[in-house]
This record gives sequence, C-alpha cells and structure tokens, in this order.
Amino acid sequence: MSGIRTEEIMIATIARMLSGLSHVAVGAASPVPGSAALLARRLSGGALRVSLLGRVSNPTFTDGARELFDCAAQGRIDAFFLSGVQIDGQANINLVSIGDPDKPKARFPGSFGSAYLYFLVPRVILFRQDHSPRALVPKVDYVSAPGVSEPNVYRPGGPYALVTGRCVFDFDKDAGRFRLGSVHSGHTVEEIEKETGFDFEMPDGAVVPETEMPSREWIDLIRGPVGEEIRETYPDFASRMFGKA
Amino acid sequence: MSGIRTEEIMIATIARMLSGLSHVAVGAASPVPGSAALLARRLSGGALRVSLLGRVSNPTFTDGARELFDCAAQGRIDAFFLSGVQIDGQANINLVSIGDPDKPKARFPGSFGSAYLYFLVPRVILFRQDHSPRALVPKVDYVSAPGVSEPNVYRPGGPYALVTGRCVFDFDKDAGRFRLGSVHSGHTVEEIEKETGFDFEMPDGAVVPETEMPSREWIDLIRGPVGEEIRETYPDFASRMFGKA
Amino acid sequence: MTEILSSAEEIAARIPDGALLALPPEYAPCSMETIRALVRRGAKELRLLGVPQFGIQAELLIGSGCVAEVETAAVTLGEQGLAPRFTDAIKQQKIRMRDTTCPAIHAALQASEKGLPFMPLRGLIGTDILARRDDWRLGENPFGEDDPIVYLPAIRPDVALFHAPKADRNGNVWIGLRRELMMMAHASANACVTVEEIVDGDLLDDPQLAAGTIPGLYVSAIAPAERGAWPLGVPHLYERDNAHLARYAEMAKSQQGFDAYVDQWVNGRAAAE
Amino acid sequence: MTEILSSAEEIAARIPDGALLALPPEYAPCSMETIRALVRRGAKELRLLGVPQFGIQAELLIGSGCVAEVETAAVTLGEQGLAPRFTDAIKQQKIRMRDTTCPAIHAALQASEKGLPFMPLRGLIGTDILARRDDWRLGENPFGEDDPIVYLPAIRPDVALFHAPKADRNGNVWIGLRRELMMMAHASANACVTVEEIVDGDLLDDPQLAAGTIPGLYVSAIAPAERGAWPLGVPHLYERDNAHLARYAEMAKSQQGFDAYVDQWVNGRAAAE
Repeated sequence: MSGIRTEEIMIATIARMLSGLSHVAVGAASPVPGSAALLARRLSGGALRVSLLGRVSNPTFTDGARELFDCAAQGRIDAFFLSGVQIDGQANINLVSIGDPDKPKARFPGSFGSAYLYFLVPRVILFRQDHSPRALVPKVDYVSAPGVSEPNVYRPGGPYALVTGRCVFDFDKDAGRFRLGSVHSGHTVEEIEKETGFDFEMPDGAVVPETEMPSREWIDLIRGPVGEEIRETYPDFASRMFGKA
Repeated sequence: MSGIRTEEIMIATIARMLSGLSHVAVGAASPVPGSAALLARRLSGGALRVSLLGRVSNPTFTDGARELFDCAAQGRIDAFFLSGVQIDGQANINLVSIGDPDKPKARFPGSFGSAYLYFLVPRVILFRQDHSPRALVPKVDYVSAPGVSEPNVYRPGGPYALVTGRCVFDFDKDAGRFRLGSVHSGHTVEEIEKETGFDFEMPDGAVVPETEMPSREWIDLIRGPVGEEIRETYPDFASRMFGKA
Repeated sequence: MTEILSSAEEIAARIPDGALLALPPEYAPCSMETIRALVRRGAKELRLLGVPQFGIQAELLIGSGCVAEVETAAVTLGEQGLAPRFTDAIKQQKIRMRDTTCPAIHAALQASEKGLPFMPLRGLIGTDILARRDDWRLGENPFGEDDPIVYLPAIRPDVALFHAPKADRNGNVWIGLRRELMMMAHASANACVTVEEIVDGDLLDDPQLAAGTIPGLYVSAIAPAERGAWPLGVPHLYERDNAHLARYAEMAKSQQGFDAYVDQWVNGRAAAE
Repeated sequence: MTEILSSAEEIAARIPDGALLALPPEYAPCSMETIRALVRRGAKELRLLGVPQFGIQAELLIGSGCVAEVETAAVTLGEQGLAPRFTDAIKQQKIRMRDTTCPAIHAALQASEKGLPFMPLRGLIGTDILARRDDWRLGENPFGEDDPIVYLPAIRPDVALFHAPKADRNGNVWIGLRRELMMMAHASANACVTVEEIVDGDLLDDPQLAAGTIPGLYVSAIAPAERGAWPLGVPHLYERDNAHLARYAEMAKSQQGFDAYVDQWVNGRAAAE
C-alpha cells in the first residue's frame, strides 16, 4: 500500500486514541484531528459523538458557542485536540507569539479555548505535523496553556499524547514529561532526538516500536466518506488531501 | 358611574404609576397589577412593553425563566409588583409564614422572586387588597424581601408605593417608611388609621386627597379589552370580575 | 445514548428513591404521568427541587409520602389557591423545607451547567431566606469595595424530569421557548423526559426546530405519554385543566380527601388503562 | 423601540468612534456590510471585542486604522492563513492587544447579561494570559479549601453588531442556533443588526421561530442588507466565499495591497451601487 501520507498516519494514530470514548470535540484549525474523530466515529458504529466546531450540518450544541466550554466543564467531553506554534517538554503550549509578546518576532492567532479546555478535558491530544526544534522547544515563549499544574489547582484534564509528523509521544503525568511512544515508518529514533528541542524519556523496552500503519480499510474510509465529511468544514484541506469535490 | 369595584380602583391607580415607563414585568399571582399594566400599555399607545409571567401568547422573553431576572438586573425593567401576607411599615414583605417558620401557624406559597427583584427593579409597587391590621403589621414574621437596605448593599431598586383596597401609601425612601398618599372614595383617614397595623406619615397638606377614580373610558377599557387580555393568564379572576368568556 | 422507553412507568423506574429530582413549574410542561407513576410505585425520600416553583406535581408526591425535602421558591395552585398537602406537611413538619428565591435556583443550576462550584447573586441580603440558609455564603465582590454579595453553591440534580411536545429517536427533545428545561437538562446528571410524540428524522437537521431543541447528549431516557402533562397544560397543544385543579384543591383539603383523589385519578386511571 | 433603518450605512452611524464594539466570529453571521461602512466613514479608536474570535471583520477595521484596542481569543483567516493586518499591527505596536480565551469572553458577557459585577472561571491558572491581565483577579472558591479560581469582571459592550437571516418590524431578530448573538445582545447597551430580509408579522407569534429569536427589547436598530455577511456566510443561506478570502489574504500581505483591496472592495463596491 504505497502513497500513505503523513497526515493519514496521524489521522489513524489519533483515531486509535479515541477508541471506546463517548464524546470528542474538535476545535478551530484542526482538520487532522477532525478527520481522526470522524474516522473513529465510523469505526465505533456511530457510538462516538463528534462535535466539530464550525460545522453547520449535524450540530451537537444548541445553546451557543459557550456550550462547548460548559459541556467540557461538566465532564461530558472525553477528548479534545490542541496544537501550538511551540510545544515544550512539559507539554506547555504557545499559540500566541515568539519573543517578547509586547513586541513579538512573530505573532500567531491566539490561544482560542486552550487556556480552559486543557484543564478540563481528560484526554487532550496534542498534534503538530512539523516536528522540528523550532516547534518542539525546551521552553515556550508564551504559555497559552500549561501542561501541568500545582496539585491544588482544579484540573481534571490535561495532555495525553503528542502526535507529530515523525512520531508519537505519550505524556507521563507523574513525571510531567513526554515519553517516546512510537516512531512512524521511515523515521528513526536518532532523527527524533535531533529534531526535538526538548528532552524526553525513552520507552521501557529496548526497541522503540514503529507506529501502526493504517490498514487498507482505514485508508479507504479516510479518503472516502471521512474526506467528504471533513470537506464541509475544511474545504482547502480536503482538496489538498483528497482532491477536488 | 356606579358599581366601580375596588379592584378597578386599584387597577387604575397602579396604571397611573406606570405612565411614561418603557417596560414593566408582572409576576405570579398578580391579576390586579397585570390588568393595570395591560391598561397602561393601551393608554401608552403600545409604547409600554408588558412582560406577563405565565402568558403563552406574545412572549417577551426567549431565553427561559431566568431571563426576567437577568433583564431586571440589567436595568431593563422599570416596574414590578409584589404583595405579602404581611407588609410592615418599613415595606418589608412576608410571603412565607406566620409564627415560627419551622413550625408555622400558617404557611403560604413562598417568596418567589421577591428576594431579588425588590432589590433591582427601580419602581416596585406593593399591592394588597385586604387592608387590615392582620395584613399591614408593625413587623413581619419573616422577611422575604426587605424594604430598605444598608447603604453599602447594591440596591438600585425598592418600594415605590403600596396600593390597598382602602388607600394608597407612597414610600418615602429617605425616611424608610410609608406616607399616606390618597384615600379611596368611601373610605376615611380614621378608618385607615384603625385598619393599619404600622405607623405611617401623613401628607404635608391639611387635607388627605381622595384617590382619583377611573374615568368612564378607563372602566370601559378595563372591562373590555384589558379584561379579555388578562383572561388568558387569570381565567378565574377574569370570570369573577368581568363575567364568563 | 438516550434510552427510548415505552411508558412513563419505565421513566419512573429510572428515578431512584432518595434522588434529588428537579421539576419544572406548572406552566413549563411537567411530566405528570411520571409523577403519578412515582406515586403508584410508592417512591420514597425524594428531594424535590422546584425550578423555580411548584404546584400539583409536588402536591401529589408530598401528599403520598414520597418526599423528604423540598427546595423551591414557592408552592401554589395558582388561581385554585394554596397547596393544601404542602401546607399541611410543613405545619406537621413532615418534610424539610429550604425556602429560596427563583433566581437563586436558576443561578445554582447555571453553576452546575457551567461546571462551576458556585455563582454569585445580587439581592438576598437582609432576607430571612439568606439568614436560614447555612449552605450559602455572604462574601465580597472582588472588584468592589465593601460590596457584599451572596455566593450560592452549584446544584446538580440526580434527575431532571419534564414533559415536552416531541422528541426524535436520537434523544433530541424539542422544548421551544421553555429553555429552563434545557438548563435543567444541562445541569443534571440525568434528564428523563416524556413527550407527546416521538417523531421520525432528526430534530437537529431542521434549523428552525434545532433552535429550540435539547440535544440527545443530555437526555438519558425518553418515553411517549400522550397528554402526559394533564391536568397541567402544554403551550400551544392543550391548556391547564382548571376545573380539575379546582376539584383537586377541594378534595386535598384533608388527607382523606387527597387519598380519595389518588385512588380515583392516580391509581384508578392506571387501572382503567 | 427598535429603529428600523434603511441601510448598513445608517447602522454604522449608530456606532460612535471610540465605542467598545462586540462582533461575532466569522461563522456566526457578521455584518460585513456595516464593517465596510465603518471603514468608509473612517471610524476611529474603536475597541473591538471578539466573541470569541476574529477574522476578516477585524482585519478590515485594523488595516484601515479604525482600531485602538482588540480583546479576543484569536484572529485568523482560517484555512486562508494568518491575519496579515492584525499581525502587522501587533508587531508595529499600532494596537493595544488583550489576549484572552474563548470561555473568558463568554463568561464576562454572561456576567453583563446577568447584571453581575463578575463571573468565576476555571482554567487559566499558570497561563501567560492570566499573568498579563491586570483587570482579572485570582481568588478563592468560597466553598473550597485552598482552591484558587479566577474572577473576571463583566464586559458590557457599547454596541453589539451582527448580521442575521431575518427580523420583523417590532425589532425581533431570528438567529436560530447562533445563540452567542443573543448573549451579545443581552450583554450590550445597544444591539445593531443587519438582516437579509425584514419580514411581515411578529416572529414571536410563531412558537418555532420564537425559540430562536432575540426580542426587540434588546435591539436598538435594524436595517436590511442583502448578502450583508459577504464574503462570510450565513448558515443555510450562503457560504463563506473562500476564493475571495484567499484573494484578500494574498493582497493584504502588504499595507499597499490591503489599501488596494479596500479601494476595490470597500470603497469601490459602494461607488458601484
């Protein structure tokens, strides 16, 4: 099975992390997790509820934009997805700026709901296709949302894993840092070490596993019905990945 | 013009107090103020907005039962109406019980929204047809809502007047007590003094005015279209006052 | 996933004894058919939350000995007068009563809806309501100076029970303007709903209906119950049966009369069906 | 009483320079026709509040020098990329920026909606958002022990501006599922709304439509503006014009290119009409 794209490996990897959950929500600028959630719903036979921000058809919420946040705070959302222009080894994420925030070298859109949802959703999956020392840094320049909190801070939620274009890191809540989980086909541990700006732990066994590749059946789902479904919300992404509608 | 009922005098008196306002709300168990508000709306040529709790047609609110309270707190409601099983000379009202609340001699429905709206609506008009020492007491047994508050308590609202079956008391905010405003036709100041359980101030002039009687035109409105309109919410009241539909 | 049940009896079975049970007022559709089923079952130790006030729905449960505690802003039969079984239970100290005010109920449920531990509320200061509530706190406005404000802890009911015009098989429930029902569903661990009819299709697919619909996400169980709010009404479908409520008010003046009412209209109706 | 105006130009005239102006995100209908009118007028010193995030609506105002301050959870053109005029303005320090997070905007507007001085909010602790907001307070949960929680002061915008599918002559505005628009209207001193059409009758008389309608009580002014959200969309009526937004994103990379865009699509469009 040739021609599997990195995005498709990420979609399949994230979808596996959603197995058995009841309700996942997908925020802004999240076509890869959105596709993963829609794939996971199909694999669940419809048991998984997917709330996709910005989608007009099949709305989940009927009480305005605040409902997503209220719903998360009630514990009714099992998983959410966040990215960062920088992500560091403590799973802090930065969605705001590089350099001094008052006179930044680079400015990005902003923190969206991260400063809230990262605290409240049990399984927050971080994603960032660009796996480079520029993206995965020792310490973020601006904390949009912290990876860990003091024990007295109310925090039922937090980071679960970080899925990049090269590998999967699991987040070790006790240690407060990432552990390499698996490396995507065609990539190596040495490459990961070189391209990652933060320190991380190695898995217990001697050999780092390879990330499971999506099956033929999954690829067909991703390129077929899932691709069509994500197109409503992310037409450019769908055209780039799966061709014009 | 014979056969004007006490309720009709109260309706007309309250309607006059609503002149020039933009929005009045009417709560539970308030057929007389409800009729007054509907009369005032007709007299305003429709400029007065009337929100009548429990009415199905012509809803004012579309965000659930809380909207009345939120709207009041925003300062968007100019007048509201409260009664009491007891009302005292400081305009404290009791809607709960007589005697020890844990083992009361008499129990009544409860405080409804009074403990909130009395603080927030600028012009709260108290009404109580039964003008007797049993109803108008020196000190209420239970404070559902206080007439006055300490200066540091947030309180843009409060009592404006008390309309009974015998007279009108104006509330003097500075003195924190009632002043006799006018006496209904057929009643006397001596009678008011005898039938009122609390002390009150007398008007500045030598003569206590008589409450203005509703005109023929007003009576026709009350018994005609206003009566029909109030029937939707208070069918028993409308039948008793204006005959069967 | 919402359970699609076949009767109000089955809905009642989802409401355990001892539950904190949130109910709408008389004028937002009340699932009277389920209330009667609870009476028939002999439910025990229910804690009732009025959102924000009660009428005959609480009367039937209180008079039948199903209730341990009531928190509400009021109990009344409206134009049919005082609520006799409630009044009697208070005087006889058969139930624990927590008096409150309408917006305090809404605020405490909104706190739960928002996953917050509390909400602030204006008003209340100087009332005996506040003086007698040891679960509330008088605090300060953190943005003011010497500006006291009341803090109310969130209320998370075990079950919100109500009636609605219609639902679909995905558990979506159309409530139209009665959005306090939506707040109740959001704020409660479970929402149990009877409906006039279960319709085909998905209510959320219609932009007009969707605007007045509680998503199935919040709805644990639904069941059909035609005229399930009777003797109360459903806006635009049928009106409150005032003659019946006057009859109830008359009969329920004594416990004996109330028991006769239950025999005829709660147990008897079921037997006749 | 709601003023019934004849154009977006007149709506813009109700938004004074210096106003705190609340705007919906790209996907809740945005009154782009009024945004263009504000640019044409040369509005000054506007303070923009994103409810909760911005796209081209803020870009046009920022790039045209109409804006003194922005409070929002994000500014982005979505799949068309970063917002170039916003990014440039931040780097050049032309605007004051108050970074926040979506639920903090909703909470602060809900405080205003409820007439409360503040609302508590979970999350935020340990973020640079909180560290850089001296108008927020880190306090304690009065029902907890050593349980810090953030308090946000209410935000009461001078004007909420948005677009909607329809309104009636009583000022009632149908918004369907987009209830953040209702919250904005409740929370603001004035709501100014353009609509695709002004319909006969009263929207509140229809129980289905009423469920998704903002009452005229909260609406200061309405005006018709057909396709008034373009190049953004209106759910179920027309879609976001992605090709146009890509063109904007390309042109707006430089101030010169942005000015050419404004000449053609903001000033030019008006001249052509």
